Amino acid sequence: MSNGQASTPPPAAVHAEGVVKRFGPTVALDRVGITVAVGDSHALVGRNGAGKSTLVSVLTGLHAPDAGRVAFLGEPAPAPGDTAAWQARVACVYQKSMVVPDLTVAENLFLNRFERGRIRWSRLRADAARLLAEYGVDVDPATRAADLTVEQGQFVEIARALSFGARFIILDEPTAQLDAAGIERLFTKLRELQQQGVAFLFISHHLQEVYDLCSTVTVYRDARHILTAPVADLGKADLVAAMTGETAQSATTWHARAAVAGNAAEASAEPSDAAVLRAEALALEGAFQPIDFAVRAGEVLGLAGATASGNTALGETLVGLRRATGGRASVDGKDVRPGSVPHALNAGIGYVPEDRHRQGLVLGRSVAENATLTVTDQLGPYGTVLPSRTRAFAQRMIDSLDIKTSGPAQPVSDLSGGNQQKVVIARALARDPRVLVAIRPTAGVDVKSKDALLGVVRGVADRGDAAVIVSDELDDLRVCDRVIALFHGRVIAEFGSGWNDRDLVSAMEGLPAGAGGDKGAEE
Amino acid sequence: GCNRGSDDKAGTSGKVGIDLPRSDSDFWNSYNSYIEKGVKAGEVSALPRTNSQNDIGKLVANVQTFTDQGAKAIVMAPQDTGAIASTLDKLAGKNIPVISVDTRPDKGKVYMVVRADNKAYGTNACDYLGKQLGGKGKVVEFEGALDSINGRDRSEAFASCMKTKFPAIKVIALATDWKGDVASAKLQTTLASDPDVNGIYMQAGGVFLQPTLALLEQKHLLKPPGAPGHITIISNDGIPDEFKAIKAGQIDATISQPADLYAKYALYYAKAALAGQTFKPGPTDHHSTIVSIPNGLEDQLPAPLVTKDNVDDPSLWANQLGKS
Amino acid sequence: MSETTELTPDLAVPGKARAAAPRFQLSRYRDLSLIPVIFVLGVIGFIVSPVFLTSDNLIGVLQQSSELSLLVLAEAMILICGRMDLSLESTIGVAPVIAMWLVLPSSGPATFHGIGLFPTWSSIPVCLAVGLVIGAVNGFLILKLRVNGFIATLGMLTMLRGLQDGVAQGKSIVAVPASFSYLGKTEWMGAPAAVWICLLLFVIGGLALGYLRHGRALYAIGGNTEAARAAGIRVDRITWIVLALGGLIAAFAGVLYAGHYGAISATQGDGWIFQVFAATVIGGVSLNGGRGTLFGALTGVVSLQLVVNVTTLGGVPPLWDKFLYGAIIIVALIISRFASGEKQD
Amino acid sequence: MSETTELTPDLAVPGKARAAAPRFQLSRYRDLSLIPVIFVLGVIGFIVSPVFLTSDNLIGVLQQSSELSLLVLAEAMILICGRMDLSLESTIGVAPVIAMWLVLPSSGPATFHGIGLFPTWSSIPVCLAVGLVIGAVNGFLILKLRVNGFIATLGMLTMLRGLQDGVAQGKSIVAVPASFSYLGKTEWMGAPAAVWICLLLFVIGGLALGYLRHGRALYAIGGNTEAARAAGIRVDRITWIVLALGGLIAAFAGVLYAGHYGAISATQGDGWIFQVFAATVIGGVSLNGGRGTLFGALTGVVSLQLVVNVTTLGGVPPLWDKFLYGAIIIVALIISRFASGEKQD
Ligand SMILES: Nc1ncnc2c1ncn2[C@@H]1O[C@H](COP(=O)(O)OP(=O)(O)OP(=O)(O)O)[C@@H](O)[C@H]1O
Ligand SMILES: Nc1ncnc2c1ncn2[C@@H]1O[C@H](COP(=O)(O)OP(=O)(O)OP(=O)(O)O)[C@@H](O)[C@H]1O
Ligand SMILES: O[C@H]1[C@H](O)[C@H](O)OC[C@H]1O
Ligand SMILES: [Mg+2]
Ligand SMILES: [Mg+2]
Repeated sequence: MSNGQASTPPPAAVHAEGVVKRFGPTVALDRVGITVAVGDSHALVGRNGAGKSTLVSVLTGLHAPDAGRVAFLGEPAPAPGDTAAWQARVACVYQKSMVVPDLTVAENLFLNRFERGRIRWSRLRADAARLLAEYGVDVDPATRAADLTVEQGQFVEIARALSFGARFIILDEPTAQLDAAGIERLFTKLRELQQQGVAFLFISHHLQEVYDLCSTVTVYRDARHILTAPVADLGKADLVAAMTGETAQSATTWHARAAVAGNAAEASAEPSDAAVLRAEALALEGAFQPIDFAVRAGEVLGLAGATASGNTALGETLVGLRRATGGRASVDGKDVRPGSVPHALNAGIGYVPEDRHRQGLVLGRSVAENATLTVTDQLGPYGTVLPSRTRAFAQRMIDSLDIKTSGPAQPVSDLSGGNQQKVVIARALARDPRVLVAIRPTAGVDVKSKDALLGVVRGVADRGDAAVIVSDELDDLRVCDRVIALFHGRVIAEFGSGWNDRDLVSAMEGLPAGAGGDKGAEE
Repeated sequence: GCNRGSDDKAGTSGKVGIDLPRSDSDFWNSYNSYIEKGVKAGEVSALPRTNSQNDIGKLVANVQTFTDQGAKAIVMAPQDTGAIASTLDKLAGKNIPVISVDTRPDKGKVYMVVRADNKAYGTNACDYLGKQLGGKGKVVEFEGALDSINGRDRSEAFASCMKTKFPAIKVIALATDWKGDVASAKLQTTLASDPDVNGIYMQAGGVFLQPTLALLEQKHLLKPPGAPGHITIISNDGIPDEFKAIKAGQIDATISQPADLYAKYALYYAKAALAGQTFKPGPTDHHSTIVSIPNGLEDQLPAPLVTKDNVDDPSLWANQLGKS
Repeated sequence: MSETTELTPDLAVPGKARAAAPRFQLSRYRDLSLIPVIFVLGVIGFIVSPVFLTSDNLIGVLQQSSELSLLVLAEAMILICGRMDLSLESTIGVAPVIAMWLVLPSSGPATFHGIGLFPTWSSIPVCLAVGLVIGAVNGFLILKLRVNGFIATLGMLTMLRGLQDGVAQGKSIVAVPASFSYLGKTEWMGAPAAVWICLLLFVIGGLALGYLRHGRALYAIGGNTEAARAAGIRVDRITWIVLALGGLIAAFAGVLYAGHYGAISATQGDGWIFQVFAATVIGGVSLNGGRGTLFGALTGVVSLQLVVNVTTLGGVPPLWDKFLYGAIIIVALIISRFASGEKQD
Repeated sequence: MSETTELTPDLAVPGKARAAAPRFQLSRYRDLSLIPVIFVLGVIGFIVSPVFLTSDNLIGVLQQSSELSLLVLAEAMILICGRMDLSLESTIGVAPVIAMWLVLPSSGPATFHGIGLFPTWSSIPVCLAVGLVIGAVNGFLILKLRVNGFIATLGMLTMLRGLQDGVAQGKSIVAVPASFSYLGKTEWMGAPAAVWICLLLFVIGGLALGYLRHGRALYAIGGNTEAARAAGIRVDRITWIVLALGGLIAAFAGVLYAGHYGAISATQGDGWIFQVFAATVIGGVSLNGGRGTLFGALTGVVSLQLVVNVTTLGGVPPLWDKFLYGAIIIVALIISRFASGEKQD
């Protein structure tokens, strides 16, 4: 059923064909096309670096294609630079943050579409408050965008794009930064718009979302168009096969450990009793209450929690980015000096930060440099860093994590989002950590890579070390042997490996369910 | 400016390298044009002039290109009198005589210093003001840059003269960095706090004159000499605009720093040096005195006081500008 | 003036946002962080000399700030828009000189001769046009050739000063047309016209930046160029206009300067750019773009000029004057940093 | 020298990375983008004067660059690390003066009297220590008090120059100890010692930044401070060390200056900071941190000094000299921008 673009029935919301886009030697789009029918919800999927975001920038006029045509409702696309005309045809939530950090939320929402004449700020704020309320976003429109949480910022962008009243809307991984409740709110809104006949181009690495929301799906791979088909006709396995180019194996997202227990019988089967990482009454005022836990060798611990649960802060405290206000943490029985990343590193704690752009990567520098940032003391004698060893080390990382790059010397800024994330993970693994602390390690990562990355985390435990995953994504948490759920800074429940989605989700939302919950919320 | 192979026009006497110190002040621009005139008139044969823009590093670099190009004598006006020492040593080692204009290097051999006695500017200004004010009153002094030898000489001489001869005159010294707008701002403030100021000494008319006149005019304080409330003003430099102001009764006096003679005798001594002439301390044939200084000789050119009485004297350089 | 317009809306934060309110207000106070500094300087001035608080003295301070404040106005807009222009310090000198060259007759008693291409009465418009062209050239270098703005405008700074030296033969031009020097020296309602004009321009600029779509665009461009472009703002065009406008304002500062100091000085503006940056940044405008207000920048100029005023009144010995000036800038910076409660990066 | 060390590893890119090679090399050429400029200047120099290519002249150019190049070395490291220090131009003057004040006897025939706290032979170490302290104070302001680094070091620039004026009474100090002036005036192997020393320091610095763990850290810190911190780099400590080291290097430049010019000039370094930035940035170091090499910065200094040399040899009329200098900088900037093929932002 890949005739979506072959026949030419009534004019499509957008129709692109033969689009080519190169960045230097990289071909990001190689004669691809896409057709989104009026009122259709069209998913675009593909692995990291497949060219999805590049297509988005072509379809929204940010980049002029090197070749090819784009048409909206049968009319050729506006001239590059005629932004007003583009905006009348298409609205977009970009993968990259497009807020202006120093401006207020209200101003960001209405940027460049103020009423004529002078701007009436109080009215603008009122409008903004109304708009935000529609999405259940509880922020003051006068807040600076820089002070928003990642999730709030994402909703501001979504609200802005949807409020244009455009009949065609592009969403490039809008859910990557949202928790379950947020995604639900977003989907409710999108369905509402669908009913009004708005067309969507929806990009996500959560294939389930594609099935939940979309009717048609297009797959890109390596800058090429692979197929376009009704979602209903395409099984998940076939979809993954189309994306990866490998014939369908069972999609082995790291489902509950039980599923793989069969072959993981060795080291991991019997986690030794010796705790590798131990937290005793560890607390950070204003973020989380005193908490005790231990992670044994061979074990992966999940710290689940939605927005403001304190799980991120807990993760950052463990790795020394924040100084605990009480209690202590130890690795292999030795105390870790609080509030010092170098000490945490030397104690054997590796770290995958939450936001790769802020804390993960030095964008202007090469893949090799970024991947070896934590091991510069191991790349040569007497404090030297030898380029040959750096390259070799990085090349190993590139190979083992399957990072899509032209080589160790490529600046990370040129990689696609998912591949950038792999570089961050490479950096954390470089030191062979005794404990790996990963905060939302698969944000923005494609299915196959996600599999691989979680496999990597699992592998850390399987070779006899320990891992902690801080996340609210169920897929991430499936790798864990044990999950502790936090809510507003307190442990609300703890699960063994047999948890079911509903229980965990409701725990994260503050409702301790019966199954497996040893501790409930007291209030 | 292609000078390839343009050697040896001046025969045995050789070429002179002339560095001009700056091109952003009326005084120095006059000097520069007198030098050009002199060179065109064939006083000496010179390499293309360079300009060190008040930067001693540039001066040293320029001197090196002069010697690379085979200069046999060098004329300079080092605005920093300390940091030229090793350059002078080097030139002495190569037997290249140096004529220093306007400033006297602290160290290092010079063939001749051509300058007016800057200490005398300060003392003359003090004497004049003291007399005009009858030994009492309040005087504002615009000091030049603190790191300039000329500014320092003028400041020190003025201060010590005031202290010994006119102790009843209060001096308000203002640092200006040779900047007219800074001087104007500080004078404005001072006039607010001390409305009874009745004298001003500006160390360089070339920079301070117009801003001061503009401010006084705005404050309605430009009263002709003799009128009540007149502020007695004495300046240094002696540029044409100062003469105009004297004639108009806006300022009282200036000290004519002889830009023409600076240029004339710079070239004169350069020529003499090439010819191997030597000089001795004592009076000269041009109404000046050569004095002995530790590192050479100094021809102290006269720097006459100019008032309403002699402002039309045709021998003053500012009155010759534009003629001939 | 723009102070109140900036503040009132913020005080009217709806009850809903209680939690965020304190933080938010602090970050807004950034623009007011020099108020305590000005207050401290005022107290010191008052202690040092009873003259300090006289209107004569304070008006004097404003007048002395006027030309600098215009460069600060221009630089603040350019910085907010995420660019910088060092050449303003030369534009203030070269634009009037070129204007004189274009309007003054080619012969006559004056020491400076032009080519008399335009009538004398047009000297101010011609001067402004020259400034505009200079700003546009900066824009061309930065936006079309995409060379580094810092170095390009630094090169322009040197080149334009050299052009002034060359055209004016290194001389100050004293005989300027009366129409040219009028604005810089006349008084309106008991204060120099220049002071009124500067205040007016700051108010207009402040309102434009605060309440007009194109004014707000500067903040968006400086804060996140890509987001601005995605929001449909014509980034390059607006940036170019701002740079050209900056040149025009600097040229106008040159007009005021010539009237104020009675001549187009050969060193007019020389070395000012540091002061311009100091005033702008100390006043809360970010060097990285997207942040700050004209009101803040204005408090920056006034603070700097007050320091000069207070040290002059205090009779600081000339040899230690510069030391004290530098020390006070650092102290002021520290006060304003702790007053605003924000780290400055 | 650092040229080859920077280049060889890149040429040895393993076969795998073929596809990216062109792009990769282009971005690396950024550090070499001044080579065509230097070449063009060389050709012009040769046409203009037969003296240009004499070793005397070329060694002269290097010697004249030596003190400036050290400030550029210091500033390049600081910029790569994401900070800036304007006060270097005053440190080069004030550090030697304070050292003299500390070591020279309190009486005697010389015009400048100190307090004789340390023995005379220790004048160089004392001077370096003073530079270190100044750099550390900058670090304190920027890293501990978290005030804006541009303004803080601008304040320091003014304050330190004022301190020099105050301590030295505005005079140049001519009678410096022989040990102090030795390095700046002696010759080794036919070239001034200062030239050898500067080259050596650039090579050491280049190697450290390229091949030492702590040197590499500067790029990470300047490129993304938070990422560097999360990767376990002690950001504040290293930044502080770099700032202090910058002060020390500037003080050392002051030592060379004193020997080179035969005195500690009262205006030593005055106004150099623009040149320092021009050389550094034109040489490919980013003002935003994380990018550039010392070799590039060195080509920046040499280019600027060659422009001066060529215009001097060419006998440009003094009044147009500055104009030409500025114009050439802009042209050089444009050439280097198109030679590297990269937009500069
Ligand atoms: N500005 C750029 N400069 C150079 N290369 C780029 C640029 N933008 C994208 N690329 C390259 O183009 C290719 C496609 O990137 P794109 O961002 O479109 O991928 P994507 O499908 O959106 O991936 P992801 O799922 O990770 O977001 C990648 O190889 C990327 O490295
Ligand atoms: N150092 C701190 N001091 C005071 N409050 C803090 C600190 N760190 C975090 N908080 C607050 O504690 C709460 C929990 O923060 P945390 O970052 O852990 O949330 P989170 O669950 O990870 O949210 P998200 O999913 O949006 O990242 C937040 O309200 C945050 O503002
Ligand atoms: O040295 C000074 C010169 O004598 C003149 O007075 O102008 C200012 C200074 O350059
Ligand atoms: Mg993408
Ligand atoms: Mg979280």
